[in-house]
Amino acid sequence: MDMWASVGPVAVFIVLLAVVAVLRPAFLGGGGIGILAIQATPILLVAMGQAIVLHVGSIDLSNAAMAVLAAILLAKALGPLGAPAPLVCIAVVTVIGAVNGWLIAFAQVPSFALTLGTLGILQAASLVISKATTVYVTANGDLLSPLFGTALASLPAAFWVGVILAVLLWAMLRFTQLGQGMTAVGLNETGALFSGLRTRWLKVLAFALSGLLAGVAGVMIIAQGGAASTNGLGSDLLLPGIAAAIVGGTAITGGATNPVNVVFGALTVALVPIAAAAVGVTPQAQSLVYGLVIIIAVALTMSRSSGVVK
Amino acid sequence: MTDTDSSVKQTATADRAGSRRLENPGHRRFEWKSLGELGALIVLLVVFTALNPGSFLTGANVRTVLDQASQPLIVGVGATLVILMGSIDLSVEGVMGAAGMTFVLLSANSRHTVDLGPWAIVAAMLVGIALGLLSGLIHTRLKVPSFIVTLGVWFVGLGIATLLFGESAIPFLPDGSLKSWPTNHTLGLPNSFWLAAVVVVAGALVARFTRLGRFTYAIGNNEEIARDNGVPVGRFKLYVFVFAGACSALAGVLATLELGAGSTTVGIGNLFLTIAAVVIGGTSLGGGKGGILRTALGVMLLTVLNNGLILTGVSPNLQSAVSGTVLILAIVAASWPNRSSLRIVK
Amino acid sequence: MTMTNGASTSILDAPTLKLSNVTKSFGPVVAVNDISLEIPRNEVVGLIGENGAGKSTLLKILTGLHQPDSGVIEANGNRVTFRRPQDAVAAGIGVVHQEQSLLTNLSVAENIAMNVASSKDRATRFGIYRWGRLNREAAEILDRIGAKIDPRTIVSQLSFVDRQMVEIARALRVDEMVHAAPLVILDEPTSVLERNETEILEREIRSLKDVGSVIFVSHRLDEVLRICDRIVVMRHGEIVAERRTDAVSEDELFRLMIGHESRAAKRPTGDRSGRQQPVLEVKGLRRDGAFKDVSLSAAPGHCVAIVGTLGSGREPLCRAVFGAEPFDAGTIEVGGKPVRSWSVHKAVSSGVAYVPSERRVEGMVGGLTGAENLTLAHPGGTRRGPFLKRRARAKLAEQWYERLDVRPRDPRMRLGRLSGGNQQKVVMAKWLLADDLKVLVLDHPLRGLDPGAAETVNAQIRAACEGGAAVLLLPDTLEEALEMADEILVMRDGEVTARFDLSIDSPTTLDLLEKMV
Amino acid sequence: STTSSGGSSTQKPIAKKDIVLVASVINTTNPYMASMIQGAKALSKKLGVPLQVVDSEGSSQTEISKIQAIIAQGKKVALMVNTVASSDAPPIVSAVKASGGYVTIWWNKPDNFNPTDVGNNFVAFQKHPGVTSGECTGDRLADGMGNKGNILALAGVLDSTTSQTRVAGLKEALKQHPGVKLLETRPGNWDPQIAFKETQSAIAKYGNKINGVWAADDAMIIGAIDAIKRSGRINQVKFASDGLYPPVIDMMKQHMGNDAIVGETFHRGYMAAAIGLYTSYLAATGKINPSKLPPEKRNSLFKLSCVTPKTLSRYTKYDADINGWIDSLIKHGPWNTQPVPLVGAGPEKLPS
Ligand SMILES: Nc1ncnc2c1ncn2[C@@H]1O[C@H](COP(=O)(O)OP(=O)(O)OP(=O)(O)O)[C@@H](O)[C@H]1O
Ligand SMILES: Nc1ncnc2c1ncn2[C@@H]1O[C@H](COP(=O)(O)OP(=O)(O)OP(=O)(O)O)[C@@H](O)[C@H]1O
Ligand SMILES: [Mg+2]
Ligand SMILES: [Mg+2]
Repeated sequence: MDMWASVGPVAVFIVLLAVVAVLRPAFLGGGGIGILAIQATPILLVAMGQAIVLHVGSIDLSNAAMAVLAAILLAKALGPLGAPAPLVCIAVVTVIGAVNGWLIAFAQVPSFALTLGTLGILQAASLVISKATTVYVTANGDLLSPLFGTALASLPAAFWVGVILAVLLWAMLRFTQLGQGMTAVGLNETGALFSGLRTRWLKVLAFALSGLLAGVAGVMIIAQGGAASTNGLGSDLLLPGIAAAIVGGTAITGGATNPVNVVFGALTVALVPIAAAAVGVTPQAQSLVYGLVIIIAVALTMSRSSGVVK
Repeated sequence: MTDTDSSVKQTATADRAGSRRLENPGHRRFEWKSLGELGALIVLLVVFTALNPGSFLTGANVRTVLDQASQPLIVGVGATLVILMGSIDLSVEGVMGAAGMTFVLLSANSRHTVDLGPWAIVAAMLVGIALGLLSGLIHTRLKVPSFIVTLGVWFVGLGIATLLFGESAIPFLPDGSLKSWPTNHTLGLPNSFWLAAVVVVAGALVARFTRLGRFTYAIGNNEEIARDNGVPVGRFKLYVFVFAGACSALAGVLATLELGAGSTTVGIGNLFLTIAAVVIGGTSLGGGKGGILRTALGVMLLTVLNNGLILTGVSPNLQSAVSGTVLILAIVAASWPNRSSLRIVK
Repeated sequence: MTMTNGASTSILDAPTLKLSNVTKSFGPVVAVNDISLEIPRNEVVGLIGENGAGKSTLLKILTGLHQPDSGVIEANGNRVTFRRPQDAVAAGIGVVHQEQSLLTNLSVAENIAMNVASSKDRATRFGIYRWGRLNREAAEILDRIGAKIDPRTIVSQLSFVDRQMVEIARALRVDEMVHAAPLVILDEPTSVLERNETEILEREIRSLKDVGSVIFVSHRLDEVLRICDRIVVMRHGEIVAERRTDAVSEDELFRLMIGHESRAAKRPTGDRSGRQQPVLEVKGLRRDGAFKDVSLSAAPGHCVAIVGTLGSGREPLCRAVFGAEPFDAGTIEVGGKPVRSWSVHKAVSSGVAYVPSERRVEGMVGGLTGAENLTLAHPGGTRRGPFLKRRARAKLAEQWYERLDVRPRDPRMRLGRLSGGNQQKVVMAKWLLADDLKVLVLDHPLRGLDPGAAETVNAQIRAACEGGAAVLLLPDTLEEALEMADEILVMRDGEVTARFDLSIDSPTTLDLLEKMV
Repeated sequence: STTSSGGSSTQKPIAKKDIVLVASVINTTNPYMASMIQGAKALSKKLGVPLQVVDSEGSSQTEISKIQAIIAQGKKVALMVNTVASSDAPPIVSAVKASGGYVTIWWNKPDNFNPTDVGNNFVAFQKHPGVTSGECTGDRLADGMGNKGNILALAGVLDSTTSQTRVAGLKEALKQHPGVKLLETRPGNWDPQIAFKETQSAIAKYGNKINGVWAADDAMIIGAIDAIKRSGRINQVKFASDGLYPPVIDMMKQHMGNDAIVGETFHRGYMAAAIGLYTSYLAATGKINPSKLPPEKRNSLFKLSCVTPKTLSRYTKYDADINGWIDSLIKHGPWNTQPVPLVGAGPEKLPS
């Protein structure tokens, strides 16, 4: 059982990929994996943030909106600020994430509801900052081009950035005091609190990390598209992000996350629509297939260690 | 958020900590809290009336608000039961789309498919029930969290609607009695609202007086203890998902009647509005606490807010921010008095 | 309450309940091993055994919560299979589980009727609740056991003790529902009860004996001897002895359970000169609605016990000392320094420790391993900077598992999987391993522990005292207070009503009781 | 961004059998999108080249990943994409370019991202001018209202340039009609359901003050008409919008509400899709060399016609014979086919 929890997401992804490869051999030959990695990158980043938040037993519905906001800010700032711009933008949404976490931890409100509210505010902020149009990178765009312009093992550098971040997060959860504290909070917040852990700050940290990763996703959006708008690329990352986290074996109840598996969760979630199109499912039936495959993938990969499933 | 088994017990601890402090426990706090929401609603009504003297508190606008509230009210009844049970139903908009499309294509419409008359409504409800059953079965049998099951069923519902829609022209309902039924008045209020009111009252009665309702609360409190107390948890979860599917389907039919045409996105905007309303109403997302009438109040609050913002001329770019801020203020205000160093909220 | 015997003469000879060769395993753990047992009518059977002996598991089999791997159960002479809890209820078996199993968001009446509501149509008709009838019936049964609880109250508003009374009322209800002789199972019902509630319960058990039978589990051997007719001793999933109450002594029971003689607890032996600077000093502490004007001080090695009835405010006081609850006035000094903006985190880092009574929720993180739980509060040498030293941690954990005799001796096992007593040992160890432990706050540290485990834990408390920590103890019993403490504070309605310095005074339990009520 | 410097890297013509036509649409249920699919299918049949349709399901992410999945299958694509958001254009173009395919974008692209900067693989950007559309329908609406009264305008998704140019056109037109006042512009998100609710709210707010409703496309006017009907004022309110969707044709033919629909524009999804696809196809097969094309053929504005109830019949004839129109497209080329010939060069200028 524990064994399956650690290899399930990889297995599901490989099986799905094998199905596509058999039905459409050209997919693998034509650089399909590289394309898949490009698509999976923003999903992965948002999903990892979501996974960390799920890990402490909360949820963040605002992280995709943060990614878009970061992208819009970056599109505006890259020209004037140059190289520091991505860092500034990531910092801004990290702070927003921390504020989310702070309100959740200290005003003691349910994260689902609070981040639903923040989602609305962030959308408005994006609209106002972008003046409700598409914002283009005017200069210094080539600063980010290596992210998707260079490849390693035929996968874009951006994807490897995601993988490295996943490994770092994994190491943090596994090898640090902080990570163990977060696990404790996700498993039993009261117990963690009574052991003297600063549970509320650990939650703030989780949300700040979610913001940070959303910010990195925003950078990727600009690196990929060179432009951003409120309803454009990135605006629909929320649900794929949650799905990827859970397909990656993250327990929605908290305390069980493997960021490295989230990489495969993101790859799976990105593969489903591509695979459906490649295999020749009619466009009309594709969302139906998407829904079913996500359910099946989660049914196969989720850890059922805690008795009650909500 | 959804809680684990252990955190359900944590809630119990929090309760205990709360009761330790209360001089006179019982229902007093409960009532204060719902008065708070009622108060907020009244404040909104007063503010908007003052800002829009000629247009807000008019018969026409009241009817508009009630009409616009009708779909989320109906959806809210099912959503509340699901959330009371400690689960969540994200499939609302998909189910509405599938049911609405079924209804159009089985009614007299511009595509001249088939006309089953009132049976079209029955068929649409059956589609909703089937999708609810699908969610419930996968959730209870395969033990997949409701969050992800209903997320998937959302897409399945949209897919069904899209497939039914096919590639032909938009199917329109003919102008006539059926299509105009929702906005026609009875006793001065739109029929759509009366329908929603009936569903809300029925839902509240179910929650208070039937095994289905009481078991829903029991399961939401602690699934394992409920099971140990002889509640057939799986079966009743299934019923609740089916009930919620039926509510969404009914809302889908109503939305389709109002639009007068088939649209896959007929349910658009209902999911987050309803969940926000459930939360603002004070139903706990962890399950076990809250009620349908509270959700109804939450829906009215949000609908009045949206309507008022439009009437007041707030820029559409800012409207989502205003609604979001109100949501945050409402939940912070609601939980502020309960804050304590030991309280756990997910 | 008499039963018409005429209808059931034919089965009168058959025991109420008979188990033959029942076995139940959880993975590698054989919790119940080939047990055969008879519960005759009109008898109270005591079931004792150390933590993890398999008592609760056996009882859960009898109430349909667990299905046995093998074996036969007969009720009133007929073979039965309990697939669900309702099956057991229908066969006349009512139960109070070890862990409270009330639905806290529902009313008392609903909880009492829950099993009925889900099986028979007494309280509901066509799925519709008959609230009036529910409330009336609940009121009757609550009245019978002397509980003054409004059946319409939501359970979460009740105190722990009242909840226990509701559980008991629910268990007793089975005798109204069935025509055969009822069997009422009580799994450690008294561990959370105060003295007078326990008395009421004893009275109820005796009257139940007239119509049916009772299985009673407790770790308080005196209680078992007082209440039961016959005592069954379990060890490692098996029945190792069966004695009639009149033919057995407390010492013998102890030996049967644990396998060795009791080493009577004695007072901690720290330096108790009283001249030393107090390590905990509480002055005029007040919390509106909970306690007021409480002052106490404890020197290193000193054990202060606080006794009081329900609502005496001693629990909130302890939690305030630990920073888990706020206080409105007064000061707390730890190690000579007054605390400011006190919180659990600060308390822990200034060397205050707290073993809460609600272990599973507050005391531990069940999903983490034993080793992880051990080092959660004071990682000490098991980390380097922000990083964990996993090997050092494993070694430390093994040492403590050895020292406290935690079974199974596998610190990599999730703590939630251990039995209550073993969990409690780990929870104690989590605090004891701190380098600089100043104050140890113990809220019913022995609750639910078997005498053997209790001895181990007591020894650890003494060790902590010797190491220079002050102990603030909320004992299970007055005897425990007299045995362990250097000073006893009696609290009533949030105020200290008496202080006994045991180096000077030697109060009796009666003296204490007098000030409590 | 990932696009490298432009220039005219000449690439060998691709054999017809190696080409796959790809039409990417925002969804499959909007009538305009359905029409685009129709046009793509008709062209595919006529050319004898296989077609793949991409349904973006309203999501940039889905759009890009599906297009890339098709590219990954190894065939050379001749692509027409109606982008979900203008910011999608650069990643799509760069993916197509990397694979050696050809793409023509319809409706949305970033202003500073031009085919000539990319090279031959980004064949062209094409659209019907939004300002003209807004001016045309605004003008007709004002006339239809007798040059006095108040208008409610329903825009598309807030950050859509197509919607913004059409609204700008409307405002420009209203300058000539001082008696007509624009009450408010509300976002209808291209969605009949949202337009319906917005109109309902506006009716509550302005009541009988609304004399005309303008929408950025017909999907929204359908919702608005329904809301007005329900308020019982269908005979007092005039409508104008863009796209002449089949349901709107029916309403116009039935003279709904005394010819309540006073202004429409004529342009067709099937025409746009076929023109776009055919442009890409011509480049792919080497029949045209994009780098040699004049600017207006790389960044193109195609004609749209104003329609009134009186002139309706002039346009409905095309829909009855889509294959015939495709024949004429193949005969006259992408830029010269009636009723949608090339009329100018982009980028479209907003009225000051
Ligand atoms: N659900 C379960 N899964 C796995 N192991 C279990 C489970 N329930 C009990 N056990 C194990 O079975 C054994 C017997 O446990 P049980 O709870 O019956 O002991 P007990 O005699 O009631 O102890 P206590 O006095 O502490 O209540 C223990 O080793 C325990 O860890
Ligand atoms: N001021 C008060 N007003 C109302 N109820 C109170 C008050 N103080 C205590 N109670 C009730 O008494 C219950 C137990 O109180 P408390 O925890 O102080 O008792 P205790 O002496 O610590 O009991 P134990 O022996 O179980 O540790 C609480 O749950 C609460 O409902
Ligand atoms: Mg037990
Ligand atoms: Mg207490």
